Amino acid sequence: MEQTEGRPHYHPEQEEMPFAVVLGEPLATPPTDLYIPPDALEVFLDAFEGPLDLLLYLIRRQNLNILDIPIAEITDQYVQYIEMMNELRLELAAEYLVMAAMLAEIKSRMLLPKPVTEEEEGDDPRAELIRRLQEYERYKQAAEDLDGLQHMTRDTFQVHAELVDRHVEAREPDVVLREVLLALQDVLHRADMFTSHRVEKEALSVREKMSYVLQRVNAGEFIRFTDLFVISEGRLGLVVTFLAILELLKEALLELVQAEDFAPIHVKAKLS
Amino acid sequence: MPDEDRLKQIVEAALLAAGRPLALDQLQALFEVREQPEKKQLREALAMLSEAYQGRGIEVAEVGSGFRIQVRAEFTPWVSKLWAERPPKYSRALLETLALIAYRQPITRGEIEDIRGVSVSTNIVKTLTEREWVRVVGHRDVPGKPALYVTTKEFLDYFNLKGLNELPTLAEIRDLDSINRELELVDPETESQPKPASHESE
Amino acid sequence: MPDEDRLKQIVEAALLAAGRPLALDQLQALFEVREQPEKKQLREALAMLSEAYQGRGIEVAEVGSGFRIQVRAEFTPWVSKLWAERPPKYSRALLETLALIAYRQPITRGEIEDIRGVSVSTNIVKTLTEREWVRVVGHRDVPGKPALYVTTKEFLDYFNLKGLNELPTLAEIRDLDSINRELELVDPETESQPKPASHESE
Repeated sequence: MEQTEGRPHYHPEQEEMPFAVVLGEPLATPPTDLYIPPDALEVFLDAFEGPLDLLLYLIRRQNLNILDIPIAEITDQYVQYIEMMNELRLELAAEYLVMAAMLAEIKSRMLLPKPVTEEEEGDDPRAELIRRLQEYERYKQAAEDLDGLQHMTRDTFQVHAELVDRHVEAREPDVVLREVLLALQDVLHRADMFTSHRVEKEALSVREKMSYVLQRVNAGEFIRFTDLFVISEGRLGLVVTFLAILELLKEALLELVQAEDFAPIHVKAKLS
Repeated sequence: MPDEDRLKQIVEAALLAAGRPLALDQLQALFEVREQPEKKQLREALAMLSEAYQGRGIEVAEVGSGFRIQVRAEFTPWVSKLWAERPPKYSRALLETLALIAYRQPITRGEIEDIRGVSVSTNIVKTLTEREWVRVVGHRDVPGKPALYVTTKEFLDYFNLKGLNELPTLAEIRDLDSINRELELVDPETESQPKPASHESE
Repeated sequence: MPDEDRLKQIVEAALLAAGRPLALDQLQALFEVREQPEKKQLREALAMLSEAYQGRGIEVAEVGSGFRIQVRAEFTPWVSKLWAERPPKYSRALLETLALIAYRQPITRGEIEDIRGVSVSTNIVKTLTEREWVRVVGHRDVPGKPALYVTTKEFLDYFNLKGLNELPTLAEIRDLDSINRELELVDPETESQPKPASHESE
């Protein structure tokens, strides 16, 4: 993201961007002789997110491949920056000093004549540093990518329409059938009804039909017995209806009336 | 000046983003001075917007402090649920009563009490009746003329049953395992009951 | 069940009234149980809505915690004039820390510091936590029990992401072997160096 406003955000690849502003004068690049006006140093340091960031800058500024750092040169530059900041008594995070020490060590190892023999041979002291630089750089990039995503309240906004007359209605409890059945199981345990002869496969459709018949035969009115049967329900349906009527008779909820032999049977509710 | 279409889009975006009524001069102020639309043009844009909202969930309204976009009143019943409180739970006693009415209907309150071994509060019966899950189908012709309760079509609808015979038989309720199996067969829907909107867990 | 048109209107009204993203089950919960639409139908309604918003000031977006209606980015220059204050800018330190948590979660503060080569200020962690972009998901079982940070749905919402897999791809990193090959070297061991935290690329 080439976001430039109001941020001490340093972009190595964008040389024309003021690198620092000193006494009102924009400073496009840090002087190559490393001279930085003291006032700018603090700004300069602020622009970096730690020693890895500073090192990356030193490398990128010279268009160098990260995998091929001229360690001596970079170390010298780095150490000079650090010393200068030390002299100016700028508060310097300890990490910068640790890095300086590490660089100095790598440099000294690089300067040593390569041992002719054994294991030491394969060991480039720069490898670990390179790995860390790469690792840091990818997240530095990821942070910029993140900033480049659409931000809420910066690039887009959640919208909202008014709900006039909004009333919070009390919700009715939700019930899962399972809860009802578990409750029933409890009752059954308590009532010890499992042995009841009423426990039959057909029981529920008969019960349902009983309710249906009761609703049909509203109190007081006679209704033809045959009208209670729904032919389209088929043989099983007829049987269930018949059982329901018998059950209702047994429970004294229905009354059957036949005026004479072979006359139509009428049904009356014994409800009140 | 942005063209008509663009003006309409900007006005829409601004009214919806603001979340409060905007007066015409507040709308004007969104534009650079030299491309500022006249109030007449803004009114036209608002009228176009209003027309575009025909048959939609929202509408443009002019209120004291300007214009705003609001939910059409007819959708309030659904939208209000966004702020609904978490529903209370029914008591065990209520669920037992409901189950007994479902399985033993038509049944009187006294019969329920006989089976449960405790009295059934008037409140429970009232709640179940108000919820339209049970109703009185008549009165048993015995002293006291107790009401006979049955379950309703709403009861079946709520629990997603075609008929009472889709309920597990009493024999099957004997052990929990069979309930679970039965429920997977009969009732895959009701397990995922609506969660109240405002209480999403992480 | 409400018909297609009505479903679309209700979804629109709800998303606009909510002023926050709504997940599909939150939308389902707006309906009575027996008229609840299926998620598939809701998705269809959302797609229709999205289409209806072509050439309009707003759009439907799917983000971490659901669907929301938002201003089309092209209208931001006008809409942002509604607010006097400018949107917050985030420091590089904060963004780098956030990026590390997003890409490497769950991660401890120490691990972030190892990669960034600099300490992470308490303020940054506090800001990220207060914005609800990151949260502690547990503690690593090592001395000091450092907190493990992960990103949240709110993080996804803020950055307009449906999920972490929509994050920009992380730059390639060459592993030590290939670095060493480049350097014409064989052995990657560097025992004389300060041991870095073990953060090989995944």
